[in-house]
Amino acid sequence: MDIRVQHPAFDVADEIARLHAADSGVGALVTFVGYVRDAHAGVGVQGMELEHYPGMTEKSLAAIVAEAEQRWHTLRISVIHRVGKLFPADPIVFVGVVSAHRADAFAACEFIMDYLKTQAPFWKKETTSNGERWVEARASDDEAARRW
Amino acid sequence: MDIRVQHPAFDVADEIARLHAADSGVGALVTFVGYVRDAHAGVGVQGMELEHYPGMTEKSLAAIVAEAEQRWHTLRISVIHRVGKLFPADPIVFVGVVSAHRADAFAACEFIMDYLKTQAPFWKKETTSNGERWVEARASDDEAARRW
Amino acid sequence: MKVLYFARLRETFGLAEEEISGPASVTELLELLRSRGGVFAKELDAARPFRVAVNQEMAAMDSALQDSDEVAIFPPVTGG
Amino acid sequence: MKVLYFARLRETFGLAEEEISGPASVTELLELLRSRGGVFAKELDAARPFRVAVNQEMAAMDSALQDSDEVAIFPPVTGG
Repeated sequence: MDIRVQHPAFDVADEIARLHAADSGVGALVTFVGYVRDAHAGVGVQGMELEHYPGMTEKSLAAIVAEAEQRWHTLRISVIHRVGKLFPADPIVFVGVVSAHRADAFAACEFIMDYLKTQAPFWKKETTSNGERWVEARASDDEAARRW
Repeated sequence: MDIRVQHPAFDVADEIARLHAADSGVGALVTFVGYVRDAHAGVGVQGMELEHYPGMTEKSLAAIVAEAEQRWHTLRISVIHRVGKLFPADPIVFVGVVSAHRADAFAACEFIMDYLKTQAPFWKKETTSNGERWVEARASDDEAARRW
Repeated sequence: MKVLYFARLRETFGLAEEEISGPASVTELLELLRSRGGVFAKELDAARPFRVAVNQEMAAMDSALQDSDEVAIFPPVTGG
Repeated sequence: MKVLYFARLRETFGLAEEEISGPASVTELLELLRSRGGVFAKELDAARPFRVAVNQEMAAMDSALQDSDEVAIFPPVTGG
């Protein structure tokens, strides 16, 4: 597995090439990219600051990926999460999974995102037209994680 | 929606840029890429020829995407399917979905692949170590499509 | 009507396309084709898993046909 | 033990990290912090949705603690 927590942007094409790795046992690739939106709960968002818990964040992501690898037949998994100051339309997170068959890659990728959202220590602080605010955890994310 | 049936390879980075379209209403992108594998049902595969039904194939893909757009809140969807002669590790199909929230993009992308596999008129003929053979439809693909 | 064959059926019949007049339903067209015997009778046996499209849409076996229609007969699809 | 605060709690307490000795469980540590009153009592009220990690793993409120542990207290996570 490849886990990175970093400020710089990632290059999706590079990440896909690294995951596929010219391996002709790969039949399926599923990728997720999350982006900063320009509005949240009806309020305009000018930017956000992503805080994390160095050390625990990486361990938490590795544990989530290890669980996905146990549950599904995957070949390689990458997770990249950005931290620091980001702006609308910036990519925040990349999750990529390659597998022989598509059902494994879809399930593992969505599982990782649902767990990341509820388990991995990241916090978003938005700069909005009403000032700064810490984003509140969403009940729908807890529900999404409980499905698995 | 953007539907293409073509022989040339596609560039995933270009397709993602076109889907995201610098639109800061986009919060989630899910992409699927299917690749030619070098073995199938235990037999080595040297290459494959993808046949389709010109006209019906495009209509069928457009109908599948239209149904996904009805069922989920998506912003843009692209489907590219290659035809003609392909070799192990070549990409065959690209499905990309952008939406505000991730659950919609995951569901729409997986639904499109499951329906494409059972509804869109494409047929694969493999060149294997035992000669040429038409790929048989898989019961697991029918089951996957029936879930939705 | 124009009748198209794809993939394994096209190869087995040695035929990609033909013109046929008269059948008023998919059932009648299939009966006519089966009456040719040989690979037609064998591949289009009701127990075989072929599919039929009329005017480029998947069609049921009892669908009505007109001579202006485009009918296609093919194996279950295997794309993706 | 090293006690770390993140995100809204770090800002509200005006404190990222402190050294505390003595508490033998998360419950005892939280009691000690609440006994300071003010924002500590308010934010760490049992009805508030904060989380606790011990040695960088999510921990239950009755987890045992040693002075060599790293404890972190933070709001529910909101990454992705």
